[in-house]
Amino acid sequence: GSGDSPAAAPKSGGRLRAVFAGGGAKEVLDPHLQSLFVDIARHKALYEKLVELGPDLKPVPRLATKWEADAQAATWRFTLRDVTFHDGKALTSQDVLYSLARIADPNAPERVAQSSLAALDLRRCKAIDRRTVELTLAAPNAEFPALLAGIGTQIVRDGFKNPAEPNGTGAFRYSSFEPGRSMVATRFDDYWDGPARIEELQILSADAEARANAVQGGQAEYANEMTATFARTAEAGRAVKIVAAKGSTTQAFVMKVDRPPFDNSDVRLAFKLLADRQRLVDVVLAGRGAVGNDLFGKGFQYYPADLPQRERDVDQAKALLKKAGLIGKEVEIFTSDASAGFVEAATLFAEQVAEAGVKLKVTTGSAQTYAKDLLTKGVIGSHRSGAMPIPQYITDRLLTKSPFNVTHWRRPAFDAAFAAAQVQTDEAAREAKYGVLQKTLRDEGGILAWGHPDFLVAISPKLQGVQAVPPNTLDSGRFDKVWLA
Amino acid sequence: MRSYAAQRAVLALAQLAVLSILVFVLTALLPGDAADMRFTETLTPDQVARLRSQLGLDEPAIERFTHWFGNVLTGDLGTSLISGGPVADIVKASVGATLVLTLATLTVVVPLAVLLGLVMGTRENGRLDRVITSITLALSAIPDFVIAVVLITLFSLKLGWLPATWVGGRLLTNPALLVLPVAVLLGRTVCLLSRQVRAGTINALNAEYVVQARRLGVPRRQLLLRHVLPNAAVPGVQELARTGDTLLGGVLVVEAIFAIPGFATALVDGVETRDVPVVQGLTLVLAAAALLINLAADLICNRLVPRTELLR
Amino acid sequence: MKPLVEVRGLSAAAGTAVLVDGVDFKVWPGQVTALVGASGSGKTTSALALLGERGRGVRLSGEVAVDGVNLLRVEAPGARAASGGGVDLAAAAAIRGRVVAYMPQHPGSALNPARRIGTAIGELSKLHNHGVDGVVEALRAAQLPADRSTQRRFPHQFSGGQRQRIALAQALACRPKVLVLDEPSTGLDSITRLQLVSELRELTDRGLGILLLSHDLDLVRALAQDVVVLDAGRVIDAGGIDVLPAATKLQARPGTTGASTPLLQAMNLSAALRTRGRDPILQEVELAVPPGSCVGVVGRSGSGKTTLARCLAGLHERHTGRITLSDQPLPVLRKRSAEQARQVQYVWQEVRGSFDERRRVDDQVARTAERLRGVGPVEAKAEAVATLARLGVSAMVAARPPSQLSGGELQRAAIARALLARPEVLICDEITTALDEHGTALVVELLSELQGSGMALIWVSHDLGLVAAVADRVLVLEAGRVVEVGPPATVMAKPAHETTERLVRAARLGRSGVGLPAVDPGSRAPAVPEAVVPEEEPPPVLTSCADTRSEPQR
Amino acid sequence: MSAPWQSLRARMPVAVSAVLVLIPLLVAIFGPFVPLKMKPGLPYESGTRLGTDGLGRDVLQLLLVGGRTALGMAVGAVVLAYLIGGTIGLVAASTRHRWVDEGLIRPLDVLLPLPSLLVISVVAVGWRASPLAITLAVALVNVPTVARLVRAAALDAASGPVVEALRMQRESWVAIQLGYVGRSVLGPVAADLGTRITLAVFLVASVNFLGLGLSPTAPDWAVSVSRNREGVLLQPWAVVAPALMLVAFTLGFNLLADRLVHRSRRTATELVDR
Ligand SMILES: Nc1ncnc2c1ncn2[C@@H]1O[C@H](COP(=O)(O)OP(=O)(O)OP(=O)(O)O)[C@@H](O)[C@H]1O
Ligand SMILES: Nc1ncnc2c1ncn2[C@@H]1O[C@H](COP(=O)(O)OP(=O)(O)OP(=O)(O)O)[C@@H](O)[C@H]1O
Ligand SMILES: [Mg+2]
Ligand SMILES: [Mg+2]
Ligand code: NI
Repeated sequence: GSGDSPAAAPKSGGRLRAVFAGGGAKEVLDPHLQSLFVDIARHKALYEKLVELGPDLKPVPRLATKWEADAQAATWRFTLRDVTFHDGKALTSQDVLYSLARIADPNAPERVAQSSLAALDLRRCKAIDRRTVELTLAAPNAEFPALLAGIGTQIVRDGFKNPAEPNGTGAFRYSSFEPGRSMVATRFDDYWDGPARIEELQILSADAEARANAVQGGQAEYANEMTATFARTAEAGRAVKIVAAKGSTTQAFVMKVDRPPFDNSDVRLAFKLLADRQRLVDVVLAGRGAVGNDLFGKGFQYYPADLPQRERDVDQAKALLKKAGLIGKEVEIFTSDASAGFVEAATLFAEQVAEAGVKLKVTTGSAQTYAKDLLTKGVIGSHRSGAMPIPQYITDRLLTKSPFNVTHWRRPAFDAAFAAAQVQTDEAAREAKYGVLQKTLRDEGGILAWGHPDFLVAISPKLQGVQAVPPNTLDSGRFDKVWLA
Repeated sequence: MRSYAAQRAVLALAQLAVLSILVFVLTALLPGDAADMRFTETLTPDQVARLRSQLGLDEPAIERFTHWFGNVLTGDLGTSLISGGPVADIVKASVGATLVLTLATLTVVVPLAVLLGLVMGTRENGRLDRVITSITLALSAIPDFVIAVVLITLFSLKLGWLPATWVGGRLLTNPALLVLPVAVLLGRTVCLLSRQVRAGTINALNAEYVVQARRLGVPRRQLLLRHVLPNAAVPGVQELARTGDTLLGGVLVVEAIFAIPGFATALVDGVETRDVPVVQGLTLVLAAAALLINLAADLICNRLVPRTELLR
Repeated sequence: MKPLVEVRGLSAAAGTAVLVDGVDFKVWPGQVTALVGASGSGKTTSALALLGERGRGVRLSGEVAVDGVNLLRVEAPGARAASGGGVDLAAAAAIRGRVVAYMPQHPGSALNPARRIGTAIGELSKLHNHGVDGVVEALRAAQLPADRSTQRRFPHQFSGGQRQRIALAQALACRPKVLVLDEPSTGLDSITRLQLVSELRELTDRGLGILLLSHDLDLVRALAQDVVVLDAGRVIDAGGIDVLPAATKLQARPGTTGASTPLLQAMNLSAALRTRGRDPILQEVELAVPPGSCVGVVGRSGSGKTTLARCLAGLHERHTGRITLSDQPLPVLRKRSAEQARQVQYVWQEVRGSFDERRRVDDQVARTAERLRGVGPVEAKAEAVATLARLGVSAMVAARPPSQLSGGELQRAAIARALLARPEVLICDEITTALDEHGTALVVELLSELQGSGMALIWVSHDLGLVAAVADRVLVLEAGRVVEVGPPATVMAKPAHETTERLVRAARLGRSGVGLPAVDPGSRAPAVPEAVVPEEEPPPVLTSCADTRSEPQR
Repeated sequence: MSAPWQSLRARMPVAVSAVLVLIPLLVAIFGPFVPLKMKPGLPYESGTRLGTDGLGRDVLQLLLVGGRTALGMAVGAVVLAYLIGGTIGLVAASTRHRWVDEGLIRPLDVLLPLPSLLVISVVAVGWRASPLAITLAVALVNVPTVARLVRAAALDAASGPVVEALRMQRESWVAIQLGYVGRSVLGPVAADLGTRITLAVFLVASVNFLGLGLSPTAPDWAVSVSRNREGVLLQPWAVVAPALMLVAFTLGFNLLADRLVHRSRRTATELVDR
């Protein structure tokens, strides 16, 4: 990563222009609506959450200095930091309660954290004092702090109504915003974590090619989400530096475990055995990533690193497929160019599967509706997931009631075991239980996670202090600690 | 003349009305709606369903259209399904950049094309004609994005003379932003136009009246400027009106490459996000512009060569 | 007096072909020199040499002295060909417009549609007269109104005749010393032609020298002092107008008043340009054509002759009234049966336009027999070749595409194309305009023969003499209405209508003893006392198309 | 100069343009049949032949396979546009019923201001990666212009005396349309075809470039250019080779069309003094 020149003393001042993938009119200023990296970065500059995620996706204190739960993990007490909003008012418990209520507002279904914080029983939440707040859960959950670190959980001022007039506790003060173009913010001198070094922050939107040109042409100092090819080209020159967060997201094929032929666990295993993961990583990720072991979140908290790496075994796969009577048959793989590398990976995987005598036909669907379509359509499809804590991933995708259960993995026993782990307040015990669940998933589940691409950021050599961390964590897209040399 | 203008105006209004129905049907044919577009890893199906009813997307299509149409008649283009802001604002915000880009391109293209066309036309099949023809043809045969990549690599990344993108730039403070996008758009338009002017010039040069003017001793310069050019310009102007659409296709590519927050990008974004009111609004404005341009072209042609037929 | 133009030993060659061979002529101030000769004899080629202009690949040699300057370069024999084709470009550029002004054969198309006539004439006037604006003067000289509103109009806002005069005004605005006029009378009706003659007379009176190229011998007789007769590029005769052949006299036919039942009949026929009778161009025409007879249709240009013919042929659909063939209603062409289509055939005024540029002429002619009479291709071709041969067009010529035929040949091919249908009624629209005497005779001969076997003819022409000689009845049209009908002899001798009278009188242009009317042609009062015609004898009327001794070269 | 040399010089431009068109055309047609298998390598290797592309595929092999869609879609769209638009134009021009003409042309007038960009993006978004859908869309946006062009050209021919004469001879409608009107329209059509094909090639290429068209793994030339342009500095051939094919085709085609149009028109420039 970068920031590896500790000799240079941090300098103050200057303007930082950071370019992110744009979302056009979709871009918003309301911190509770965000879904794009660019929104997250903008909101991170202006607002803060109670809890953030560390580089291993483990909750770390932010506006809450500490928290403790009761034995059932049902009632949580958060102690707030002594900070002020941009308008000079101090942060109070009331602000936290207002923010949570605003997120949960049933009349605003687009508030993103609504479902992850659904367990919160707002009527029983209360302010203990100005700086202590007690939050009660309808369903006990030992991972609750991580949920408060999720997307769209920023703390706003009590009575905050107009998103066009942002007022947060973040390191930068809002000055202007044009959706699809830019947001400009200036240093907030009273920031509790020490004022930012840069004077002005511009967070701009542009697509991949424009980001590359901007950072290479000196029109931006920071470019988010770069491609491996760009990294390879850029590293040959001296104009930009690449900051790579190792294996921070997950690329997978997902098989629906309730549909033939993947309702047969032999077939699922056979497909897992057929994937030439190294080649997929080498070609689709241009070598910038780690091979996957059919599990989400390599390197994150609770990841069972002791499980053996699955290796390619065409002969065994053939035997399994023969048993299932699938040799010579055709299976359709549903993909789309909704995300970079989907179609490429599917095409390449089809070639690998063909070696075992099964034809995998690549079908490309509409990019915009792909996320929704994948839930219902096809038997095997392309899938990627951003960085999030492993328990949250399981909650979202692998339980009977999960809203994004793309593999149709619905097992009451699994649900029950997971629920039991969730109320376990002892972290080590919880980790052990998660380990068992993940082993089951790796062996029987429908997820064929073949790789974990690096998250690549291009920066101008002038820019110092950028951390190589996965997205959605505290230090990603964070600009109050960086400086321009 | 007046009745002609009135006729055109009525026709144009009818066209716009039919067009908006067409656009509505087209967008309705697309899979998914604006609410679906929010379905990512963050909004659950339940949230999406509530959002849909809040946006009124569960109403029948006919109802939505009549509602929208009624509003348009009162001058209200509606609100975006995605950002919630007024469509008029989105149109206004995106029109500017594209307009500047197009106008800048045309200010370079038109004189250049006329000059090249005249030079080629007067030297039909001469060496100069062939050289210019080959160069413009070759230029126009290279895809926009290839030209863009080459220009950016050379002038921005290698030489550092010109900004490579509009990201973070302001046109008002940095007019140099226009140079590369215009250069990219230039090639094909100049080729198309100059070829029309060339053809017009050749036709005019062979016309009996030019031959006769020469016989009556009109000198060459005067001949070209006063006799040949107005007649040669007619196909050029008509082509120019037609070029608008072609140009827009190029503008989209240019907008994408240079990160210009313009019209074409907004349109494609609107389609991708199924933001029907925005697509409708943008198309309406665009179609109105196209109709105006065509009308203007007809009138200009009629002014240049009065006997050009107005209707048909 | 010194000649303005002196051409000596002018030759023009294209490759090995010699187009013009050693031509000499002079143009004197205040006088008219005429170049006459058959089509393709080299008139235009010679005249254009006065401007230093030449066709593609043509080389000029000899001496063309204009205003004392030789436009042609004298080259040593065997020297390498210079780029100008023998022309001294600088010298030529210096005399164009200023000394010699040329008016081409179809002056209408020589006007720039994009420019107001005042501007266009003004430009030329200033160019050649050091900035002096002579627009008004030029327009007056060309007998056009010279007010501002006229000057601000565009060429398309004038009638064909006016356009011709605008072109003349343009040439005059240059104030040249020599005016070259190439076939100025083609397609003019006799009255307009007469006006032209008086305009030209006035110009020569002011000292202008004119070179007139024409096949219209009456026009030449009326104007020229010197005549040069060309044939195949060579001067075969030169001198005064007496070198011209004597005017042929055609006798007007007494005509028939026979009350036999008409074959083709039109009743209360009206036609319009637009739907629902708006812009009428033909009104309440009555016409009856008995079998074996010939009806001549005459009238001023734009009076509706072609429209009438096209209505009968079924080509002009916007008409009302009744048209019958053998008492059966005759619908428009689209709805005619094959038999009806065969029975009524039409020969176009614009012959060249009615042939497909891409197919051989004989093939196109033969198709009529194939499609309308079901004759096999081979016989049809033979028949086509035979008919063309009778009209004087050789099989070799007919095997070419239309662009390689002269106007006269093509006109005859069009007649053959119609005749191959063995029609009952043949409608001819100005079918002899491009023909010389010999060709006209061949056509008339064949048509009267067919008439004898029962074919009816409708003959549209501005050539009163010819119509009088071939028709049984003559119909005079004026502004879309029939103003006079009668046997030719009566119509020619005792014109009942004023228009007829003016047409007849004007047609006697160039006849000895007929002076030129010193009149405003627009005035209604007849101003020529000599025009009083003996009552008894049908007046001999000259054909306006009478020409030379040799066949066209093609 | 000797005569053979002169005639060779005169034919040079035609020969050059023909070669320019033929190379991509032949590659597009016969390329897929060339047996040429190479083991896939790593992305952007510049080994033997033309190296590999971003997916480690052999560029030469892609080149051979990728012409079909690149040229096929554009040429197909233009052919289709001419089939539909041309027929509409011919019928509208030759009909004697005003209402038929109006009924055919007015609806197209409505379509004319419809931005082709919108149609294409709608089709591309709705029926992603379907070559047929894109071809149809590109054809569709071209239909109104083609119809108007053909109609105008045909109207010129159809209203002239030649057609009247042919009808006087009772030639059949089809014979008149194909034998005369159609042929008269060929001149303007040839002139139009050059630019229209170029524009169609670019429209298709732009759509692919913007990620709206074919699947990103398709071996299509335009897709290759757009996909591999990122790695152009690593392995230029993956971009340059397919781009050259496209350029050669459009350039050659335009030059050829130019010659054809030139041939079919008689020139009188000799009157212009140089
Ligand atoms: N560029 C040329 N190349 C070859 N032959 C030519 C060329 N121009 C004219 N001719 C031929 O030269 C001859 C004379 O042509 P010219 O136009 O002078 O005839 P003309 O007497 O004016 O005939 P018309 O009465 O038909 O106008 C014709 O046979 C013609 O075919
Ligand atoms: N398409 C048209 N548009 C406008 N006016 C027309 C058209 N066709 C004919 N006319 C007008 O109709 C009138 C009759 O035309 P027509 O062709 O029948 O005359 P004509 O007697 O044959 O004349 P000419 O002797 O010059 O051939 C003319 O005044 C002419 O200007
Ligand atoms: Mg002549
Ligand atoms: Mg007529
Ligand atoms: Ni005559």
